[in-house]
This record gives sequence, C-alpha cells and structure tokens, in this order.
Amino acid sequence: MTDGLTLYIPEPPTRPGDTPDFSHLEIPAAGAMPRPPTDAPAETLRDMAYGLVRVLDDAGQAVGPWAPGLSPEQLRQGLSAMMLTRLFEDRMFRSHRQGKTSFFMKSTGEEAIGAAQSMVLDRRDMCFPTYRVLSWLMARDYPLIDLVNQIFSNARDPLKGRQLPILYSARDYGFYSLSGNLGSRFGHAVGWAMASAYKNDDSLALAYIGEGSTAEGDFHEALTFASVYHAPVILCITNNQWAISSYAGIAGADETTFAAKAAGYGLPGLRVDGNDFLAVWAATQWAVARARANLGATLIEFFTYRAAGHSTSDDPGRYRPADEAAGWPLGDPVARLKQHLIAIGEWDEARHTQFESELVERVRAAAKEGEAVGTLGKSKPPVSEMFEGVFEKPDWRVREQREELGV
Amino acid sequence: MTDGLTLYIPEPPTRPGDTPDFSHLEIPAAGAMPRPPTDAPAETLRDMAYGLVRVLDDAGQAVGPWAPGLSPEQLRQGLSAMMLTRLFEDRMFRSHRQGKTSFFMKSTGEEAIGAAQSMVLDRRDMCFPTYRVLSWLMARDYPLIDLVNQIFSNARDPLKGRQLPILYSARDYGFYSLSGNLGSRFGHAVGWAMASAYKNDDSLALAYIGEGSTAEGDFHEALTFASVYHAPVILCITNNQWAISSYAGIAGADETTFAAKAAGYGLPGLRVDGNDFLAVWAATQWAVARARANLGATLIEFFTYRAAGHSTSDDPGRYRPADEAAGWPLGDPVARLKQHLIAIGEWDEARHTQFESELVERVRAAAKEGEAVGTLGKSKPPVSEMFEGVFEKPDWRVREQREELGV
Amino acid sequence: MPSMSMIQALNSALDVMLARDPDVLMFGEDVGYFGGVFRVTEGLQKKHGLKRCFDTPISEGGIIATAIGMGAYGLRPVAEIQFADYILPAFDQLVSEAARLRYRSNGEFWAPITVRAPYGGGIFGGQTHSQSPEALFAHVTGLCTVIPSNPYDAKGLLIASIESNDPVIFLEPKRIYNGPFDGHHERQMKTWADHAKADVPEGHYTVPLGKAATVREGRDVTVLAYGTMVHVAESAIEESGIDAELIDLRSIVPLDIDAIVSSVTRTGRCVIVHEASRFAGFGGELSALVQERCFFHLKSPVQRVAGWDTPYPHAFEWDYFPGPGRVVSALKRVMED
Amino acid sequence: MPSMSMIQALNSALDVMLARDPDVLMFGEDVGYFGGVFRVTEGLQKKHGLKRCFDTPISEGGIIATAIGMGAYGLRPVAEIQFADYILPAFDQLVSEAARLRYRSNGEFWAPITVRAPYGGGIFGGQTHSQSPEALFAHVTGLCTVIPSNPYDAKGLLIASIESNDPVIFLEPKRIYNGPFDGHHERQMKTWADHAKADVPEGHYTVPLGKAATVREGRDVTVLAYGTMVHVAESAIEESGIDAELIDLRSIVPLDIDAIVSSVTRTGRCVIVHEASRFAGFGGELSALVQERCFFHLKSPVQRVAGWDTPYPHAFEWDYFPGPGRVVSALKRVMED
Ligand SMILES: Cc1ncc(C[n+]2csc(CCOP(=O)(O)OP(=O)(O)O)c2C)c(N)n1
Ligand SMILES: Cc1ncc(C[n+]2csc(CCOP(=O)(O)OP(=O)(O)O)c2C)c(N)n1
Ligand SMILES: [Mg+2]
Ligand SMILES: [Mg+2]
Repeated sequence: MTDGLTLYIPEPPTRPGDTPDFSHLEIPAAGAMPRPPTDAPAETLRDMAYGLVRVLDDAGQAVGPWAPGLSPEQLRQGLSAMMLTRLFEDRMFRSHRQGKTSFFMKSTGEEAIGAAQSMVLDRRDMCFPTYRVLSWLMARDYPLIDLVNQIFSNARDPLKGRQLPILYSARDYGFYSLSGNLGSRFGHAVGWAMASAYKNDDSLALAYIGEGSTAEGDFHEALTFASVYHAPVILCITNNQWAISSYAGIAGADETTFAAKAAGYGLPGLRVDGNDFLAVWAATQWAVARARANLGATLIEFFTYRAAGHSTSDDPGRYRPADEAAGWPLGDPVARLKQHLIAIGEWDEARHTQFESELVERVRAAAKEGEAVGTLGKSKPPVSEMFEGVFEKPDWRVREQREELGV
Repeated sequence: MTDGLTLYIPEPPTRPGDTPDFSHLEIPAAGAMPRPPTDAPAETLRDMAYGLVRVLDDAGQAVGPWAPGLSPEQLRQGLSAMMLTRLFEDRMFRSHRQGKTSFFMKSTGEEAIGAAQSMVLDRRDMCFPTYRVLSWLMARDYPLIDLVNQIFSNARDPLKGRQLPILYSARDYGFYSLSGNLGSRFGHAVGWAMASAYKNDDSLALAYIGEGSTAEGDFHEALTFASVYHAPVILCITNNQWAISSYAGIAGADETTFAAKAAGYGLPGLRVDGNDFLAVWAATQWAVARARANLGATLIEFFTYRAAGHSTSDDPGRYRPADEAAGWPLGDPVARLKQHLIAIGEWDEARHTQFESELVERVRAAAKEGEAVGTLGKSKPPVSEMFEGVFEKPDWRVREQREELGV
Repeated sequence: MPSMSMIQALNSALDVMLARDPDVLMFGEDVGYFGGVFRVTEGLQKKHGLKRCFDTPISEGGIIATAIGMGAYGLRPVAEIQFADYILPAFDQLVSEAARLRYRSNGEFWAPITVRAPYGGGIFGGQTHSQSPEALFAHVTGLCTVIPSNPYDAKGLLIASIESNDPVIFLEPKRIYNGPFDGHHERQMKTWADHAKADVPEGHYTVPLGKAATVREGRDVTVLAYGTMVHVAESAIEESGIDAELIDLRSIVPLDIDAIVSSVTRTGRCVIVHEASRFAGFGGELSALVQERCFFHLKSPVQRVAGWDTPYPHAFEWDYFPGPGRVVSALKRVMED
Repeated sequence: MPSMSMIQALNSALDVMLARDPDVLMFGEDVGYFGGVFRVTEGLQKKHGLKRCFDTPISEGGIIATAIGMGAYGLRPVAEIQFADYILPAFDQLVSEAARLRYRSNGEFWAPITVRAPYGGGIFGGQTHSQSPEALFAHVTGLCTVIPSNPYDAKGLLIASIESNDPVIFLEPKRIYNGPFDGHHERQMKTWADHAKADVPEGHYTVPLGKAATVREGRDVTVLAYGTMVHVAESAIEESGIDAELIDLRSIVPLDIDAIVSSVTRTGRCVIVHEASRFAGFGGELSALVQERCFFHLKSPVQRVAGWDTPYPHAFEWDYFPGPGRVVSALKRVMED
C-alpha cells in the first residue's frame, strides 16, 4: 500500500530562463522509415505512428523510400508559397502593431504543411483549415489583396466585416470557412468526404487540427465517423508543440504520439516531419492515393514547432525559453527546402535574395492597396451587411432592426 | 483512378431469419494471454488490446497466469450476486409487463462484470455505473426493497420519484448517481479519481460505458484527462455487441478492438472475457494494483453479449436472429461460474437448485413488500418532493410554484 | 386522402423526399434497419437503400458535424436525434457551426440540415426523455425551430424544413405521435383516426415555416401554443367556456409575429402555454413581444402556463405537466381583471 | 483599502479562497504557469502550488466533467473557460449533469463547482470572443448565473459562488476587466482607479447571490441591467436627464425579484438592457416578469435594449453594441407614452 495517491500535473522540461532542451525527442534519420504500400491493411501499419517520416537529410538531399521525386518547378513553387506566407504574415503582424487590424496570427515554422498539401490535393478537394495554414492559399495564388482587405475589415473585405481577421473562407480555393472555435470543423471534413462518396464523386476532404485541440470531443467523434464509414478524408494533426502557453504534454504528448490515436479507430496513423516539405508531400500523397482508392481515412501527425507567438495577443517569452525556437531540432522548413534546391543545383543564394525582394514588393503593394481602401475602423463594409446572411431570407426581426438602426 | 468513391455503411453478419454466425470472432484459449507485471510501462502492453484475457476453460477449470486464486467463499458470493441480479431483473421485467412500473432494463449475460468488480474494489472506492451493472449493488447487499421502491416510484422510493426506474444512486454502496444520458459521467470518474489523488487519499474510481457510447466525445475527453493527469481510475467498456438495434460495428468494432483505443492515450488497454467471472476479477485486480500504486488509469474492454432486449421498449427479434444469444461463444457467466464451482468440488446441482429457490423467495418477498407500498401511479412520494433539491435552498420560483400547486 | 398518425405522416414526408431528391439522406441512432425507436424511419432503408437511411454511432456531436459537412457539400441531410434531451452534446455544433456558417462565410457555405428529435413529456419518460429545449434554440441567431401539432402540419412542415436552405431544428411532440392528447391522462387514449388534420395527402406538399395557424377563432383572449399544448389548450378552452382564439405557432423561429399581434390587438388578452419550464422559457419572449406591441390594447397581464422550474420529475408527470386545469385557471385569471 | 481592477479583484478572490480552503482548486486552459489569457489567475500557481492551479487540455467538456467529479468527491473546483463562447462544448455537462445531480440523486451527490468565463463584447473580438450566452443558462433549472459589474462585487460574488453548494456560471464582462466602460468607445479608456467600487478589501468577504444593487435611485423609470451594461445605462441615464432608477441584477439566477417589483411598482416604467441578442434573450423573461407582477402600475410598455438578432459582427462592433445612444432612445420612448 502507498502513503496515498498524489496528483500528477505535467510540466514542460524548460521554462523562461532555462536553456532550451529537446534531448528527450527521438529524431530518426531521414530515409529511415519504410514506405508501406498504400493499400496495406491498417493493422500492419501501427508502427508508423511511433516513427517519423523524413526525407530531407542534413545535407539537403532527398533520401529513402518516401522521397517523392518532385520536379524543380514544383519545389520552387512550394518554396515560393512558403516564403510568401512568411513575408506576408510578418507584414500583417506589423500592421497589427500599427493599429491597422484587431488581431493577427502567424504560422512561422509551419509553412511547409499547408503549402505541400495544397499542391498535392486537387482543385476539386476541400480543405478544412485551422488559422495556421495560410500557405494553403498561397500555394493556390489566392489574391493577396483579398487577404489584406479581410484582415483590415475594410469596405472590400470579402467576408463583409463579419469575421475576425484571418478567419478566411475561400470556397473556390478549396478552403472551408474558418471560425474561432477549435476542433468543431474536423467532423465537417468527414461529412464532406462521406457526401462525396455518397455521390460517387471523387473529391476528398482534408482537415487540420492543432495538437492542443485534439483533446476536444469533436476530434474523437470525427475519427469515429471517418473510421466507421471509411470516409475519404485526410485528418491532419499539426503538432507544433504549443497551445498558447500550454506545452504539448498538457494534450497528452508525454504519454504517446498523436499519430498513435489512429490505432484506436483501426486507421493508419503516420508521423511526419512537418518541417520537411518533401516528407509532408510524400505522406500526403500516400494518404490521397489510399483515400481515392476507396480505402478510407488516414491520420497524419505533423511534427513541427510554432516558432512565433500564438497570436498578436501573446508573448511566448512568458512561458518558454526565449531562444527555444532556434533550438528546434527539425530546423526551419523554408531554409530546408531552399537548401535542398541549392543542393540539387536548382537554386542559389542570389536567386533567393532576388526572389525574396520580389515577394516583399508584392506583399508591400497588396498591403498598400488594402490600406488605400482603409484599415480597421477607418473603412468598413456598409452597415447593412451586419444584417445580411443570418438566414437565406431575412425575417421580420432583421428587417425591423435594420430599420431601427436606419441602415 | 477509380470510377468514383462509394459510401461504406457497415452491416452485421446476420439479421432476423439468418443463422447466427460468430465465426468471425477470434477467441483465444483460456490461459493463453500473459500477465504482465502491474508496473509494466504502457508501451510494452499494446498487444494486450488485441488478445482476450480468459481464465475459465471449457471444463470449468481456472487456468493460466491470470487465475486469481479465489476462495470458494468468494466464488459463491459472486455466484450469488449474479444469480440474484438475474432473478431480480426477471421479476421486475414481469412487473413492467403488469404495468407496475414505466420502464425496465436487464443485464442478462453481463452479470459477471459488476459482481466481480464490486468485490475487488474497496468500500472507499466509487463506481460510476451504467444502467447495466445492477450486480455491483447485489454483490454489496444493497437492500432489494430499496430497488423495488425505486422501480415502482412509490412513496418509499429512495430517489423520491424524481428518476426513471433503475437510474439508482447509492453513495454508501460506492454507486454514483445514474442518469439517462450516455457517456456523460465517464469523465466524472476521472475527476473523482483526480480529487482523491489531490487529497492524497487512496480511493479509486471505476467507470462503465457501453461500447456504443464510446463514440461520444465525453469518452475521449475522459481518457485524455485520465492520461494527462495519471488519474487513479479504471475505465471499463462493456462491449455487449449491441446498442439498442445497432451492432458494435456501428461503433467501430469491425475496424479494431475497443481496448485498442487505450494506445492513443498511452494507457494500458486490456481485453477481457466479460462472461468469465475469474477473468473479470483478475483484470480488475491488476488495474486496481496499478492505480493504487499511483501508476494511473487502465482501460478495460469487457467482451460480452447482451442476451436480453435493450429494455422493456425493445424487441431484439426485429434486428437480430432470435437465437443469437444462445450461440454466443463465450457462454453464460452464471453457468460458467457454477460449472467452475462444481468442477472444484465446491458446489453441486442440488445446492444450486436449493439456493436458487431461496433467492427467488427473497426477490418475491421484496417485490411483494414494494407492491404493498404501491406501484407506479398507485403510490408516490409527496408531490412537494418534486420541488425539493433543485438548489440547496429553494428560491422564490420554487416557493411560489409550490404554493400555486398547493403542495 | 389516407388518414395518418403523426408517425406515418413524418415517415411519408421522408419517403417523399427520398424519392424526389437524390441529395436527401437521413441517419441517426437506430434509424436504419430498425427504423428508429419511434418507427419514424420504418421501411425507408429497405425501400431507398442502405446509404439513404442508415445507423450512426452514438455521438450526437458527430451526427450533427457530419450533417453540416454533408450540407456544405451540397446534400440535404436529415439527422435524427433519438430524444431532444440528447441534442445537447451537439449544442456547440448547432450554435457555433450550423447557425453561423452562412453568415461568417458570406454565403460561400451553408448548412441546409434538418435535425429531427422527439421532444416533450407526457409519456412517463422521466428527466431525460421528456424535456422541451426549444427556448435554447430560439435564442440562437441563425437556427429555425419548428414544432408541428398534427399529422398534416408535421408532413408539410418537415418537407418545408428539408427544402429550406437554413438549418432547422424540428421538434416532434412525442406524446402526440400516435394520437392527439389534451392533457386528460385519466381518459382513454385517442388515435389520430378521426381527426381532421390526419387527412394527409400521399405526395409532396409543404406547410410554410413562419406561418401560424388559427385553430379556433375567438373574441375574448388569445391563446398562443405549439406542439402537444395546442390540444391541451383547445380542450381547456372548451372547458372554460371562454371565447378564446387559439393560435398554433407551428414554428417559433421564424415566428409569425403578425398573427400574434393582430389577434391580441383584437382580444386584448393573452395566455401563453408551453411544456418547457417557465423561467427564461420561450413564453418569456412571447410575453415580452405581446406587451411591447399590444400594450395599449391589453386589458390584463399576459399569463404564462408552463412546466415548473424543476427538472422533469418521473413520478410527478401529471403534477408537472401543464394540463388543462392549469390552462383553465389562467384563462379565468386573464378574464378577471 | 487598495484600489483594484476587476482582474485584480477576481485574482484576490481566488487567492483568498486558495489560502482559506484546501478543497478549493482551479484549472482551465492556460490558467496555470501563464496565469490565464486575461491574467486572472496570475501568480496563483507559483504561490499555492502546481496542483492548486493548473493547465488543462483544450476540452471544455472534459474540464467541466472533471470539475463535477471533483465536486461530487467533496472539493470546490473553480474551472475557467477561456471565453464564454467556448462553454458550449460543455453545455451538456452543465445542463444534464451539474444542474441535475443533486435533484436526481436526492441529495446524495451535488456539484459545488464554479465555472468562470469572460463574456460579452466591446473588444473587437468578433463572433467567437464576444457573445453573451446568459439566457441559455438562465433557462436551465439547477444552475446559478452570476454577472458582476465592478471589482468589489466581482470579488464578493466570486467568493460567494465558490462557497455555494450549487453549480454557478460566473460570467465576467471582459470589457470592464480593466476599467468601467460606458459605451462611449470614442472617448478615452478609463481605469478602475478612482471608482468607488474599486475599493476592495484584501481579505474574505461575500456579496450574496440573488441580491440586486440599486446603483442609482430614481422616480420615473426603472432600468434593469447587469455586467458592462450597468455602466452604459448609468451614463445613458445621465445623458437623458431622466430620473431613472438603475438596478444592477448581479445574479440572474437567483434573481432578486423583490427589488425589481418594488422599483417598477414605484416608477411605473421599465427599460431592460443587455448585450446578448434580443430574441429569446434574458430580457424577455425580465419583461414578462415585470408585466406579470406590475401590470397595473405600468404606464408604458417595458422596453428592451439588446444586441441585434445577428451573430456578433467583427467590423460592426459599435453598430451592434447596445450603446448609450440606444439606451437614451429607449428611456425617451418609455417616458413618452
Ligand atoms: C473551443 C475553443 N476553446 C478554446 C479556445 C481558445 N484558444 C484559441 S487558440 C488555442 C490554442 C490552440 O492550440 P493548438 O490546437 O495546439 O493549435 P495551435 O494554436 O498551436 O496551432 C486556444 C486554447 C478556442 N478558440 N476554442
Ligand atoms: C446521449 C444519449 N444519446 C442517446 C441515448 C439513447 N440510448 C439509450 S441506450 C442506447 C444504446 C446504448 O448502447 P451501449 O452504449 O452499447 O450500451 P448498452 O445498452 O449496450 O449497455 C441509446 C442510443 C441516450 N440515452 N443518451
Ligand atoms: Mg499547437
Ligand atoms: Mg452495448
């Protein structure tokens, strides 16, 4: 018998003032994981959840069975989407500091995920995003000016001022409506995928969720439906180690991997280096092939790191070592893809610098254009837009209230 | 490319009119599963979720490392609780047919689970029941008359007529308040266990959930908290193959086992023959030892079969072969424990028959006593009880409404 | 026209829509092979195929999330929640997602889903098989809430709900599934057989959302009700001998404000009846609307008859249920002043 | 006495209770090491220890279920939900479990839990960081709902809530965390510094649940408000020049019906103000109660000023927010008749 039980509360290895420490992470070498056939039964794939699919090695070479064999053109397109994402977010973050918008969030360090997946998925597929996959839209050339106008909530905001900045919706770009609620759209992806199967269509769904948000009941319910009905959906957990101030251990990461959750539903679960554009691509391609062959859902954990603060309201220096990001053992996804392109002779520093300034200019131009329309509080859609779209047709309440407000 | 996707909807192997078929089940021999030490790390235990812990073999002998070595006294006590449960439920089911109560549910075929666990757990522990574990109370000698009065909602109903029949509450018997909502108390068990650990107490919690109800978000949330805070709780899935008319495949059983869900939380997951009193006992003992040693939660899937209809409102002949129950390969828990007691020379047919008639008489006496107080509609607690206990102290609404009704 | 019970009328509505629109499908706990615990979907799987009407895991949140995703894709899913009491695990999906999708995406996505659920008391179902949660939905901007009181309306309103491009909570008063119930539980059960509103056409028709029905015209007081309480009120009016006008709201969102105002303006008195517990129930909104719009016509305070402010208590079914006796008292009270 | 902001007063309440009662503990998303996104739990983990104030998974249902289990065991857990908008995934736990546990178990178990959540608008938080869900809780028998409007009350009410043996939803108007806000967003932000109600004792005291406060006495009209709207109403009353009595309800369940009735009986007029959208909001219940109990004293219709019946729209913060201008109009309207 014990002296009584004690309550265990997980804590991260380091806090502000400590030296960042990632020594507890096991990082397998690039190329080490096998690539099972896409029609392998899920029960033969359980080990995949405890490894880490990696393609780019330290020298920037693509190695092992998962190397997707991309063309230089594809690689450069991916790099472009990632760089554009980062530059755009940096600019808008500054705009927030200047009071031009109410709120902003960056995806720094996680750009490979949305960029690669956006390219692998088809135009007819639908992604159910989180707020941290802007690179999905960038890889599909969503107009920067529409982003800016949404972020500034100005008169040209495509969402008519109704949504918080960055909670985009872009149906034509395969990007489902975002909302502030975490996790609650994960199951919509499953429903969408089931609808596609119901119609004998072949469009797939792809959904994102943060590692922190996997604790929501919605996550489990979505996986249950995906499993039971063999829904053609790719369910992606972006494990960026943090949920605002809470480290991944508060979501269960100290107990097992997130990919391990797949086994409980009889689904394949892959664990993938999320900072490796090629690994993300390859794993996604594998899951897509499986889903399009009517073999159902795959759960993928992307192992990555949230290099910036959670949002403009956050100061990560309050809860983690200031230099933790720099120590992240999987590096920076932009730098790694750039290194790869250089290593295969398809890129160089000069081109990179030149290209970067072109992108900076594009971003600047879009920001300026948006500012000319107006920033938060200086410009907004007609107030009547507040009353539109509550129902398909307004009822008397909306009509009367509109009248009362005189709009 | 495919010709388009198709939507998969799971279906059970047989329906009314078909011959029952359990050939798809893999049933390992009794004694075949290893018994790992109770402090084994969860990641070394993953295979346990795909086996089946069984102790009683076909000859009624207790075999293998899980045999718990119970005294004949303990075995007879267990048998008694199970027999009493069955006889009592049969009687009350008939009472429902006679209009003496509004509703009733039986646990036929599943009596071993509550009975063994009630005996293994301590008086200071708390069970968070489903409506199908009456044998927990029977093993602790909860007064039959209190059950009857609750079922008849009569003037002596211990729950004052506020609850549907069989949604008991019995704090002194370690039996938490039941409710009609499925799954929503699974997490209370985790909170209770965490509270015990917080207070350096050593009381454990044990929770039940049906296999169908594991699809609720609450299930996942409870497991997440249990895992993250190493809560001293035993989480039991009663996989009785059916959820009203839906077979377990609708809850995901065709894809993997329910015990396999443990891996996603880094918890040990045991899969146990729920019709084997000794296996239930042994597995529970294992999990209790682990929890009391501050090693946290265990998930146990009890593989069993709902031999009766779902409730008095149900007719299972509408959705499954009429004789399916008879074909259940794991047999009947009462018959198997009886056989074991006989096999070890501690019981015989004559004693059994004699004992059964004693129990029948006890049940009859309790039913009669309850009937004398009154049955549904013929007797009820004072109407003022409707207004009590909404809050600790009634507010003006309750006071005024009571006055309006004149009670 | 065939005489149908409410169950049959609802089944017919679903059957008609399955036959008519390949984008309509339905699912929920036990609705497939078995046909639902109240038999509303009986025979539909067999007739229309496995994928048109199927069983789901016990996961109300998952059911609604799945429906929303299907709706956004372009289908018209009809989800059954086995009892309205069990809708709450899906409350966030309904409020934060279904109700808000069209608005927040500026019309790029929307959720044309219908969520059916038996609701209300009178069947000795105890706490969790008897509740009336309509007020919770009525407060949510973006959700419609529909409550039929007879077979004809049930079919027409359900078809209108399925065809609506807005999310609809469709609450079915389970006590009147098989016959009208006027609250006189001591009397013999009636079936729908001879009821005028049990004459239900076989084919497609709609009863529009947002249009109340005047069940009985009267000059002295307006009674507002919906669901089972329409029958209770009707009976109470007869018993009271008061010349009351009875309005069956049929949907509470959209609400037929014109019907309410024009009636109360004439009668100058109003009684509101619902099964749900009283405090912050939908009766509060109705009472507020009436006094805001008819204040100078009102001869006496608007009265509410509702469930007590307690959980739904099993043994006290008829003490809790706002039966004809209480409605008669309210009618008398409202006439006194 | 020290001057405290509402954040500091809430922090002080929690600190006092942690020090005083070993059975009090608190948890929620980011409340531990970090001290909460609004800093209400700042320093408490460090001072009282890891297990007294800790982070949880992002799982509102799990948080409340855990709290209920702890409460049933005998602790007094205080759970923080990061924004009231995110309480909905836990709605079933609150309604079906916390609110009903005592009743259904005949007092064998109960849930003495306090659920804190910042709520309301005025901070450009958009749809999901601005909502006011109080009406949804008010309708649930068995739940208390408390809403402070100033630091003194915030601390006293929070301590009373923690000490209560009933489950309490404690909604904190986030717009006035750091200073009173009268709706004049164009003016400079105020802090609590010089406010009379920012004089907060360091130690233990309670403000009882169910007792309204008369913020301002007046003869001509009664204004009922809570949370941020108390300040908006106060300012609007000054601007209107009308001699209004302003009642801060402080808790809507239990509701101080006597204070309401005695005031309206005197003034004969009533304006109700809340941020939540209007339809089926809590204003409906208040309006109904007032007209039921004060009908023959009422000189004009009870008026409601509330959020519009739309989702909370980001760019239209000040078009949506029921600011002083709309309250003044309502005051004038109510005086006209
Ligand atoms: C239902 C819900 N609960 C809480 C929040 C508040 N919140 C916003 S972001 C966040 C952290 C999310 O962490 P994670 O899921 O890991 O995603 P990440 O931000 O790391 O991409 C929290 C708690 C929310 N938005 N929705
Ligand atoms: C939240 C909720 N949803 C639905 C129901 C209706 N219902 C009652 S029992 C049941 C089946 C439960 O099946 P399972 O969990 O396997 O338990 P079993 O009855 O087999 O013991 C259903 C769907 C309910 N009571 N609660
Ligand atoms: Mg994260
Ligand atoms: Mg079952």
